[in-house]
Amino acid sequence: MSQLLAVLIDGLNYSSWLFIIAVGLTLIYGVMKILNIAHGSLYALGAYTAASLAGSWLNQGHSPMGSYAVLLVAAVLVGVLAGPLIERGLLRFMYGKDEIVLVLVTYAVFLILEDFIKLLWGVDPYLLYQPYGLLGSFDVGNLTYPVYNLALIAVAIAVGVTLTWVLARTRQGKILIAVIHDREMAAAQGINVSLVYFVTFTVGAMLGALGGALTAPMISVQPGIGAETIVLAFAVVVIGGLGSLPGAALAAVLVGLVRSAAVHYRPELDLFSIYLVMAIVLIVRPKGLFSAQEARKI
Amino acid sequence: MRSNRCLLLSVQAVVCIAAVLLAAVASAQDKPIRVGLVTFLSGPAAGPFGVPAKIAAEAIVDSLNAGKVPAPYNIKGFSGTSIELVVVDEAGGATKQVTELRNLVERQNVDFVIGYISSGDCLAVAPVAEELKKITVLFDCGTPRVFEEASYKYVFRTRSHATMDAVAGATYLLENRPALKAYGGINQNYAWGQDSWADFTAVMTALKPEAAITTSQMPKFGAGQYGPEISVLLQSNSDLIHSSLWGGDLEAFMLQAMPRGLFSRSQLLLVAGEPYLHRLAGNVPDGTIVGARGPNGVFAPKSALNDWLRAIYKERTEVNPNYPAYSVALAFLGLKAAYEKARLAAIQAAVPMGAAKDVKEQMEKAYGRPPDEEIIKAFEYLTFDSPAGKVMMKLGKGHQAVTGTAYGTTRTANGQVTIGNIKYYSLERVQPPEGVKSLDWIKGGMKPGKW
Amino acid sequence: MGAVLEARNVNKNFGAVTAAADISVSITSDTVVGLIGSNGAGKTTFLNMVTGYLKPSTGSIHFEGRDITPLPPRQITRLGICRSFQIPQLFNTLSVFQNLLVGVGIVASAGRAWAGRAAHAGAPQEAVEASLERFRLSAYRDQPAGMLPEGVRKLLDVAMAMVVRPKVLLLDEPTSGVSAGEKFDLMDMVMSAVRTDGVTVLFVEHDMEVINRYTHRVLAFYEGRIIADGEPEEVLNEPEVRKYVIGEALHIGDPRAAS
Amino acid sequence: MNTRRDRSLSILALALVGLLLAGPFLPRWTMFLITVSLCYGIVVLGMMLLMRTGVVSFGHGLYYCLGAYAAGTLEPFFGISEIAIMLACAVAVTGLTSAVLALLLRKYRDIFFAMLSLAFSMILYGLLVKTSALGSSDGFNVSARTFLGFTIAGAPYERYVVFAITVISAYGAAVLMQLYLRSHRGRLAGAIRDNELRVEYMGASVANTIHVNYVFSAVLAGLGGALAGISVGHIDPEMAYWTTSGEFVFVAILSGTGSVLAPFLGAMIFETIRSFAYEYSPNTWQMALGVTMLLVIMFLPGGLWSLFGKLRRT
Repeated sequence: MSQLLAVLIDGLNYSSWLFIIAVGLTLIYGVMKILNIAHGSLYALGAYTAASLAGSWLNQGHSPMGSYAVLLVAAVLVGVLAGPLIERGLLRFMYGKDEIVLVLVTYAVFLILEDFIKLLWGVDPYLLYQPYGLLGSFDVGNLTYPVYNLALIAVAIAVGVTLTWVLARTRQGKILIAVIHDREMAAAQGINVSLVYFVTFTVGAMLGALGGALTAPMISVQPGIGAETIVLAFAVVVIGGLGSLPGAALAAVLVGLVRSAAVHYRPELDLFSIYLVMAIVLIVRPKGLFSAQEARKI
Repeated sequence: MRSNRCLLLSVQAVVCIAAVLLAAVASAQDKPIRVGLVTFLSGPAAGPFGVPAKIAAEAIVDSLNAGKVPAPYNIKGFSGTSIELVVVDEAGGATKQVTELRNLVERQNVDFVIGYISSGDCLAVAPVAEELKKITVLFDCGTPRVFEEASYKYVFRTRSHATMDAVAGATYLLENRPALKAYGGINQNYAWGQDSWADFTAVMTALKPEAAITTSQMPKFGAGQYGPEISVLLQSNSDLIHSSLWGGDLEAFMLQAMPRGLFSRSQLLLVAGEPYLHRLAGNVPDGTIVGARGPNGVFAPKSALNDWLRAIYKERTEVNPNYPAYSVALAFLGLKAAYEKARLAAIQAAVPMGAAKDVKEQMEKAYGRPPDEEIIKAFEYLTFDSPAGKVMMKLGKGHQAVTGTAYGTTRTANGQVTIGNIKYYSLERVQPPEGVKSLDWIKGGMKPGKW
Repeated sequence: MGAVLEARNVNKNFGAVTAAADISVSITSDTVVGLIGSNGAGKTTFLNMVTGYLKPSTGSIHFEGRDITPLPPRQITRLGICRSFQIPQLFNTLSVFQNLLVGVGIVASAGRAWAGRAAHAGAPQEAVEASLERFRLSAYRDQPAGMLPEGVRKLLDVAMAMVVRPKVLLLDEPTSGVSAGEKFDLMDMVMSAVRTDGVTVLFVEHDMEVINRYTHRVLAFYEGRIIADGEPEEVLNEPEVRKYVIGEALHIGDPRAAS
Repeated sequence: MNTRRDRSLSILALALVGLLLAGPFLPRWTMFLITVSLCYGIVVLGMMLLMRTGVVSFGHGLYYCLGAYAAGTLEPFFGISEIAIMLACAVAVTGLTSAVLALLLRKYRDIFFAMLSLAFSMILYGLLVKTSALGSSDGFNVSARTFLGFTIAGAPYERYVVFAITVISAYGAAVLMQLYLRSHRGRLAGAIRDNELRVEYMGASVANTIHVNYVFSAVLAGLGGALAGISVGHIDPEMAYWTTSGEFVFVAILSGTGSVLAPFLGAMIFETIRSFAYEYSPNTWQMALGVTMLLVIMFLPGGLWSLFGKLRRT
């Protein structure tokens, strides 16, 4: 029983992380139909910025609790700097190209940013461990968990709920849905599609950076974390159904639980559990868990 | 009379040849020896391994070229010829590395290659180095397979292979904790992690068969998130957790395991933990057993060479050299020793008995680079001094180095992690002798061989 | 003359919407049938069911006595039923020539699997050239289909349906998007091509003048039902048809009214 | 149009003869660079066919790796180190595997096709990394000792023989592809990419065509992988990792799908750029690749091949 509970908690911890890294990706895809590989770099940028900003914050002897605010600031900073730069500077010239070509455009951005990060931060790992333990820990059965994990779950839920609320209840959300549904029609009705893209990409970038910033205290920030993360985020988004918010949430939970169960019961499957889940889900539901109905062609 | 004329003739001939050689070689002497250095400059292995090795190599080359290395390495460069580095990124996989080795040798015309941290790359490039007939010193990869599965003429490895990490680790553990009942492991799911765990369990099974294995966690390389693994380890009631994690993965694991109290339940053995201790201060529990994959880093015996390496490395980085820095030092010094030994031998063979002293001196100055054949002959079964003590090229038909190794236990005081209770293991105890495969030797009870 | 195409008690529902309600109709070969009805009356649904794109909820469709209800479009095509589309379905990056060659090529490589009358005497290229000639598409021969003007696209779409020489040809609004003056040209081209081969033609059309001029028989659809079936003059004058399909304002002879 | 097609074949023949004759006089690193590029080119040729069909696989590393392992494991397990048998085995294994997987994949399009194929390749990667008998992530060295019975291992012309085998295989693959693309079935590729519905309505099975094209491209990937394994002398699971597959897509887009020559040219340029970028900017070679990619996408949407089209027109 206690093991089952552990599977559940470990799984949900992992799910919350997966959701945070995947939600920006699915948002961008949903609106712009771009599967953004550079999301991995934004994650890495968020992690590096957070680690170095919060690191110097703590080194200067500021309040340790303030480091959480610094993490968020880092995410916002990366979002508003890198997001517009990529969208205005590059992507807007590419709209209308094939989806696969757009994937490769973002892959090129990813490659460029990888080296950019290396030039800026070097190859030495950055360690920012203080915020992880600072909130204390709690016991479940014979296991101890840091409160930070709970906080991550809370953030994941908050992000999910906020986005759902914005989409469903606000005017901006309705505009977004109009654009998602039919870009040309939305443009014809006077919606500034270009602005919508701009905002969406910036928010998506911010979410990617947020994932990195919040992960920074749990890991050693090192070259290559973006590449590792982007494949996971891809898998989650595809399993959930591209562009679907609830899909991403459900997929994150599914993948998180499966991985946790694999580690607990069948450690040898851990290496490809996520790909097994992806293959099985796609075989059963070819367009992922939540997929938009396609309009009839003739 | 006749013999006198002969002598005269031959002296004249020698002088002529020497003059020609002098002219030819003077330019060769100006031309530095090009050494290709292949090490990770990007990817997760760059920070902990690749870049420290590169920094160390650059510092060593500068120091060699300035003739500032302690004896017996105080001759400038290699036999007076300065050294020039050509650095190549090891990232990109084995296929890429084979291509790059060919480019390095045939396009960049390097004279020697020192390189390779990844065992996969070592396995892949060794036959190519052989085909290209280019002396290649593998400096940091650990898999015993390189010389156990094949034998090479042009390929050398100046560090011990990884078997000793497991043997010494388990021995050290049982010496300090004879009552150990159960142990588990967390290792990366790729060759290094799998081999480390397989070797360790094999040694443990041989030394203490009644100790139970609780769990073997194999997260993927670069996983970064170890929540479920830590839960399993927490619940496994292991006295000890064996881990060969390194770099960012090790640091992430430690960060995540520490607040969850894993180390108050289980002792930790980090096969390759030594380089990270200064970074992990505050996140390493006391009593953690750590190794440095040889008598490197804090385990390096006190010597002038060791002081030298520490000094030149610290000058550039402000931290102590880690084991890849030591490994690269071993490669340069080993190659230098072989080169100079070969040159000496070649001069002795070339200078006729009783030749006039000035001719001999001219010859010595003039004689350029010794042929590869001679360097290889000199390198095989060579014993040389290094910052990590004596290194002997005794395995793999004289191509694979052996050293002893050491393990110690951590203690944190005043925010600094120190290593105490250091124990050295001589090579007989931790290395299989020539001709015996590592795993067979372990299973056979690790009988000390004849060296 | 026997029925070449027959629908037996065909029903089709999309949720609460009835797109076909108990349609039973039998088409004899070598006739030209016009399908009329307002938008959403079920004409295209009927074509989609005949060609296997949609499966009837109940009922069956027979071709030359054989039940083709379960077959997918490509097999139905291979039996000799071809169609064109309301919105031209072309291979936009291929040239006009290539567009037609694809169809001929499929026939050529299918060999005996092709049950239609498609066995072309000459080489595929020649069949394509003949088709280009017939539909006056030669000027556009090497242009990518995506760059063609709308009327030419329509023409090409019809040409592609006919290049494999079907037994039954289904045309979904062949003259929509074609300028008023060219409508009859287009229909003349189509009809001259098929009439010599004795092809059965069903076409959806809003222009009653076109219907009147080219059809032998008219089916009038309303809310998924066939409310009238018979000779053109007869059907077009039925009060129900005038009310639901044509609209009272229509005066035959004014092509603008029916667009 | 006819003249253009014929020219493709004659350029190929010219390249074949040219490379075979020039081989012995090339510096060895150049010869090796060409060998590896051609192996890559064979794989990208298959990618090109898939792209022409309108689907993109982010998992062709699966066949690249599988072909290499099928060829490479013959020696350690069965003592066979005959290149012809190794290549045949690679072709057979990848052909069979892809024929089965295509049953699933042919129903998918767009990003789902890409991701499902990625999942399959990552599963193979995971399996291989877990298999210590095959050297786990380190892989193992491939030994190819004979070709058609003649021992080449250790001979001075060993590299040239491998080079020649690769050149001939690349030529064969390109000619086969050219003939296929000219065939009625091959022509369907572009039609499917443009409009699947119409293809079905013209009597051809989209699924079958994708199936056949997928198997064809998989076999080419397997062949390329086996040749790469033989010429490099080492294989490892990295060949199945998604970044390898990503590189194939990368090179395919870089090359353009305009001609069967394009993939080889693209692969050659890619390998050369990568090799020199490694040398001259070891810290920023990824950036160099990324910038090249962006420039090609922005200014040469038809890939590098479209440059030739432009040249011809002017």
